[in-house]
Amino acid sequence: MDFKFTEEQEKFRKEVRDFLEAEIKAGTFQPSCDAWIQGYSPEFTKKVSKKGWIGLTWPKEYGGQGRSHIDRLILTEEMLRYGAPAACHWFADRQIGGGILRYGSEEQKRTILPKIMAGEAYVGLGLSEPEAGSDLASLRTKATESGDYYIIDGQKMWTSCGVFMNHIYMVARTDPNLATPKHRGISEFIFETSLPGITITPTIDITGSTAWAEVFFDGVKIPKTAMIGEKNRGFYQVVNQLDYERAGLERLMGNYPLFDAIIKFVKETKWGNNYISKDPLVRQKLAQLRTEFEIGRLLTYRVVMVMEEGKAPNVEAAMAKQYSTGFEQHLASLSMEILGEYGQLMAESKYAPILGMAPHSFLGSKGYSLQAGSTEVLRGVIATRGLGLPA
Amino acid sequence: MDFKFTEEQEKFRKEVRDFLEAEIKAGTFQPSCDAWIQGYSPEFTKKVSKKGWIGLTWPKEYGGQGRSHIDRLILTEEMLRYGAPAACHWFADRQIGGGILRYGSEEQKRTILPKIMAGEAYVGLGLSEPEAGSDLASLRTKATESGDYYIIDGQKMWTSCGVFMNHIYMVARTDPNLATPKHRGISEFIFETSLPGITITPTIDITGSTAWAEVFFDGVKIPKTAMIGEKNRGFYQVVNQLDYERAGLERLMGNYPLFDAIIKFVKETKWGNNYISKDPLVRQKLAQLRTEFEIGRLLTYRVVMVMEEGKAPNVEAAMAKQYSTGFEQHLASLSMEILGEYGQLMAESKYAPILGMAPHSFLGSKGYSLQAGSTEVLRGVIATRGLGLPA
Amino acid sequence: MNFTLAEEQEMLKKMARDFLADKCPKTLVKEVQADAKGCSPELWQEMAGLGWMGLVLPEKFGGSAMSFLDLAVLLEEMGRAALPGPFISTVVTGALPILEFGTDEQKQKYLPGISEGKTIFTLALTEPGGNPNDDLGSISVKASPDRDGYVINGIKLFVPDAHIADFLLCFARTDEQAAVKNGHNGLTAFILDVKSPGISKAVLKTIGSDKLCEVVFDNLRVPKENILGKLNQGRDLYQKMMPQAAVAKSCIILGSIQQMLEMTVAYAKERVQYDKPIGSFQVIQHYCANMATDVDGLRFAVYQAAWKLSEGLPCLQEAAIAKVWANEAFGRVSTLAHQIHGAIGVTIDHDLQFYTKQGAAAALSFGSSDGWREAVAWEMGL
Amino acid sequence: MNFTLAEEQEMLKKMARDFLADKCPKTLVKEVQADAKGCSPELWQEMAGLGWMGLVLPEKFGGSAMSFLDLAVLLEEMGRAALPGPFISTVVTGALPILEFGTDEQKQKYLPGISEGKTIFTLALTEPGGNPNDDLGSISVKASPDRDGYVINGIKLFVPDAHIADFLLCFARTDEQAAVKNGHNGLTAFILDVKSPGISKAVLKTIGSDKLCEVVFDNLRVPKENILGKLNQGRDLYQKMMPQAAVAKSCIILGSIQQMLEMTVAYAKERVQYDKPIGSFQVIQHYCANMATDVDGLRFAVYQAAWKLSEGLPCLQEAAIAKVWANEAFGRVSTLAHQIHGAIGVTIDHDLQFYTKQGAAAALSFGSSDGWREAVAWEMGL
Repeated sequence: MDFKFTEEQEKFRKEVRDFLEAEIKAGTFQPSCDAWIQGYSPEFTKKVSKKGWIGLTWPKEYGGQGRSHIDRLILTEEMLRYGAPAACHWFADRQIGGGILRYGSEEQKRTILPKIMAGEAYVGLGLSEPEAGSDLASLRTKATESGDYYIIDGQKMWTSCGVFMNHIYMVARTDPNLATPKHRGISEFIFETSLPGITITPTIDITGSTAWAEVFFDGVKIPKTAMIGEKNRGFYQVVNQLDYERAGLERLMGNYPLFDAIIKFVKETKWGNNYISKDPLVRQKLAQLRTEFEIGRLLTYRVVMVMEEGKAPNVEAAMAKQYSTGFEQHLASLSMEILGEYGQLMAESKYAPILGMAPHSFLGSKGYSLQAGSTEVLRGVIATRGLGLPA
Repeated sequence: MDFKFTEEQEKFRKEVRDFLEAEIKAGTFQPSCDAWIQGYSPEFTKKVSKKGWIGLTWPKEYGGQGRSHIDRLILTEEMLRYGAPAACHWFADRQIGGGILRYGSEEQKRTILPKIMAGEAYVGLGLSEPEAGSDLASLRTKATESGDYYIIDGQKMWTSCGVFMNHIYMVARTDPNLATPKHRGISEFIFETSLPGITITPTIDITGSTAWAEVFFDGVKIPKTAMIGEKNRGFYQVVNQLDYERAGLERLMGNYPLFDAIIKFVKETKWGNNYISKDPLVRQKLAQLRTEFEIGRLLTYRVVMVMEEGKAPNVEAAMAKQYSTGFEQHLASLSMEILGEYGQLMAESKYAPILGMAPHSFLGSKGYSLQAGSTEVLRGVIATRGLGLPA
Repeated sequence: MNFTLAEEQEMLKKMARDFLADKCPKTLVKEVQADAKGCSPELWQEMAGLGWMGLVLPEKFGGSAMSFLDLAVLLEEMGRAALPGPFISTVVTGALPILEFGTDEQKQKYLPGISEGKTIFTLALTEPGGNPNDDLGSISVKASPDRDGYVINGIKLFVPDAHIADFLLCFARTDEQAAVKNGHNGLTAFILDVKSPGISKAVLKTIGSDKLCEVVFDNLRVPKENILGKLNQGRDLYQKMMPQAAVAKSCIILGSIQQMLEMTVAYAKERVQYDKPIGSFQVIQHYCANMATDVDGLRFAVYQAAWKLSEGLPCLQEAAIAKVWANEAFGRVSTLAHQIHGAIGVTIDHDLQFYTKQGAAAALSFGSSDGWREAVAWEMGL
Repeated sequence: MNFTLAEEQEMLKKMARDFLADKCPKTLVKEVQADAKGCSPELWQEMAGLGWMGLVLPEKFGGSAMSFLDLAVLLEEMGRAALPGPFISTVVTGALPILEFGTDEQKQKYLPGISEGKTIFTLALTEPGGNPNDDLGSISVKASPDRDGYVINGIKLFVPDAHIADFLLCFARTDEQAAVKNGHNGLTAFILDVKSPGISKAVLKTIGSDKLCEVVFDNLRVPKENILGKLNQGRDLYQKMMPQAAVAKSCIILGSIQQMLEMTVAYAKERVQYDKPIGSFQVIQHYCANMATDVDGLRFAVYQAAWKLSEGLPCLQEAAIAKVWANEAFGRVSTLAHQIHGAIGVTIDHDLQFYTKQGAAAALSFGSSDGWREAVAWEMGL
């Protein structure tokens, strides 16, 4: 056991921090919650690309840095800590690149990975459909063979990065006859969203933001080379990719800027004659959050250790994700509670403390335990795959 | 809506209180947790009988008082508040008498009810078996017909009142061919435990007490008149009786003496320079318990209102019971926490605060959410029968 | 002892539910929330026509002399409908204190207008930077004697609906000396006419789209006759009003979570995943059972407190318990409702969001859970 | 960054597990708990023979110079076996402070005996009626200078294993004046020989069957040389020791809940109700998943703190987090373990009860959750 980073790792962390602090100072961005999933900044993504920080762990032969998962952990931890607008490249860096490396053709690796690393391919994730949420295998969008092409028809919902993507990575049914069991007959595709027949409608969420989208496919003609991996085996591939989708610190630190801000606020603000931080109840609440956060950090670090051993982070990622999103929700609701009546004030309001982050995050965090595997699905994974209870 | 008791009801409450306080003063008993289920006192039961308080709600024609369920609520509330040793008559008063009134023969009513009301029949409940816990219908104890008799063979576990009962009320399989569905072919019986072939072995529970027992039946010959209600329909009868088993305040106030004692303790005790009750964290904890208690009280009162309307208290009892046992467990663990290191000290120990009730109840309360319908079974009842979700 | 509504209350409930279902659909709620007024004047007039504003007022003031318990029935339905507007402000923190503490002249002057839906009242209590668990002790808005009246200066915060109100019930400090010993002393409640010079208002932006305001007093003059209750005895009024306000908000939360429960159970029956309704999964069933337990528990707690208020019995403890449980039950129920609804429930187009936002706002209004728990502790003699 | 045990640690773990499975069956635990000594001398000697008491001591004192992290591995297994006896008392609150603060003479005098299993130490810190979140500040046991040494008077409480200990590490007040400013000043740690006249001990009865004692000092004389660390600087020793003690207890809890999880999962696979293993019910699955999450989370928290202790890094926050989480995780895991085991788990004959009791006792020892959360708050700069 060893709970410290190496000197090089610490150096790298400092490099990332210096970069981010300089960018904040330069006005490129302001730290905000959910910036990894909602923060659209081609400019920032280009800068991250120039640092070589997209595809950090990918093999050098494809232009990656061949660095460790721990380095990527450090990178993402700092991005999240500073609430940096990394959404343009986050998804591709996290799971699409890896998926292509694992299942893609040599040509796909040579063409798509460089675009991602250059910070030019913004890849959205087209998985959920109206009838296919937790039960992804119920998806109905179909890809019909037609010569050298597939014709895509159907609809996706909650496409992350949907409103600003220029590529979509999606799954569709390629063989309607292989519907039993229903997770057979599904394939994965990646293609540009500029193709005719694609309509993207932003989804307005409970906070008012429009980071997700509905995507409609109406006879969209894509070349067969857009398929990733094996035909009709897409579900098995995507299940593996989902492990990566839920493996990272974004499931713990999505609203970290709120945590930093509320601590600072109670230290610096007096209500009545006393600093808020001197209230024993406030102290207990924040210390409890700090404790819960630390547990989440350790559970998520463990996931990275598993990846570093070259294993797929299945049960460990499920455990970390369902725990950590619970923390994030607790952080948001306790922050509102600590702020009392001020907890109602949204960003734009006069008197709003900490930029209205608390109520905004209270609303936004409702989705955390649903995205990328609901808490219920993940507990099932822990119980059956982790503990061997009968499925 | 009306949240007050009538004058007569308040008068009755006062009468019960006066009686109990006088008994405490006279040294008949000391208030203690779980006395309704573990407090063996034939002397006390005789006194309660003399007051006419066993079978309070039963019809006058059978010697009961024909009084309301609200009167019985008041009676039990005070018994529980004062931690009175009522176990000898509690079970018969709560569910056996009612079961006999509902399903028994005229002769059974005329013979058994008077013995209960006289405080002479201590009736234990023989339901659970090693393979039949939540899944009661899996019971294996059998009653084989033989002329005018049934021969009982098998084993019961967790027989309440088991060590001091002189009667047992139990369920057994009367028709092995009616095993599909398995809740058919079961019948109910009541008989004296002095019959040959009955062996009673106390079960020592986690607290060291021996209020429950294993009961072994080895060719026990009972007359056919010992059967209550219809042959092979016993399961349907017992399900109804279970509603009464879980309907009362004993599911909320089983460890009420601890609640009273801890409040008194923190008010009267200084640690360091301050009364414990002045610690903001202690105040919050006790106020939270008070709040939770009040909710449980209201949920349980509602059950009685339902009974008062002449309905079986099914979903309402399930709701109150699973909620209230959660409160009792919370009370025990928060009390230990408030007492800190002193929370470890058991009754017999020097320095033990409040008679060691907190750690004793911490252990004892583990069983509360298992007895008389586990929390899981009860939530299922609420969901399917109460909310109409698909079974 | 009786836990069911009386026949007339059931009728009131049904009438309110039907009326609001018809007149206050979510399209209207959305519109009103987005609107600067935060209230539909037409709907307000119709409600007045039904006698809602005067529900608990004597007939001589245009009311129907019903009880706080009846009002609770109505408030629950308002919560269920997510009705926006200054109803609690006007009735609970306006009409009721006037009825209790007002002079005959004051009652005559203000109550009929409230009954008719012509007069909007609100409460100006909290101040910026005060101790949130001691609004009263934190008051620094000052009312200085001046000729026949007082001059008021200072800032109030979280004043609901001040931008459309006709009158503010405002707590101000009238005796600085008395406050040295105890900050709750030396306070007086004034009825302020918002048309007077020296008041400015700014609407804050809130999670529940309630129109809470900052109100600034700059040498506002108020005549002596506008004191409500006794000079320097504002605390009495506050102690009477706060439990009522807390119970009123708890009714709103009760209506919200009852509706969330019903929506969620309906959805769980209908939404199919893994080839069966999600409501047949045991975990979803237990979630729903827990929600139902919270809703029922809160219902009785709220109605118990409302009943005590109706009977004029002391009820600080019952009101505190109702509000603590309302806040806690809301947190749990809304979490489970969202968890069962899945992604569809976090879109702006789904009705669930109205209740999530309304409940969160109500939970943060009229006292925090910690503050009300402290009141329970006090009542326990701790 | 590496979250797995080193090979030697895995070996130590396996060896400890096998040894305790063999030598410390539940029959023995039960016997020892019922026995007045609360310790099996034979087992204690065997453990000494394996080098456990000297694990973290330098070789020159008969130890094997291993780390606190190694000790944590061993403690976790002790928790898993529900091993009774004065191990933490002797090693964590005896040997470690002597190693850190002792003079060469003191080390030479006490440590070899500990390594050999001949000497039992314990800690006399808490006093009756003190503030439970400030043991140190609450000390009123007084050590008054007297000729070449001190005379000690007063009462200590919750002294583990005092009835069989050879020496007590006792905190006493040596400078009343210094305490006026801060109760943590003017305290000194003494090594007391329990064979001295003037000590009496009484064993208390506890939920975990730990032998906690009341110890009364009546003019007990102790020579100056028995001061451990510096005169009036007892606080330094306390601040070093408490995180170690808290982490040690957290290791016990970790072992307890790991074992509870494994027992419960095994039972859920095997127990059939409604014609299927109860572990196939979704609610039971989620209970088990929650237990596993608590166990894993606690494991890393505990080992992180132990690692920091091993490295000599500041770790008040990590130790505090480990103990808070140990207490909380124990509460949740034991509740679920009992819920899944059903009635069988609340009999005295089922092994679950050993862990419920051991965990409850450990959660109440060496600081409450509230107290350690306050330490976290302090470390956060609140």
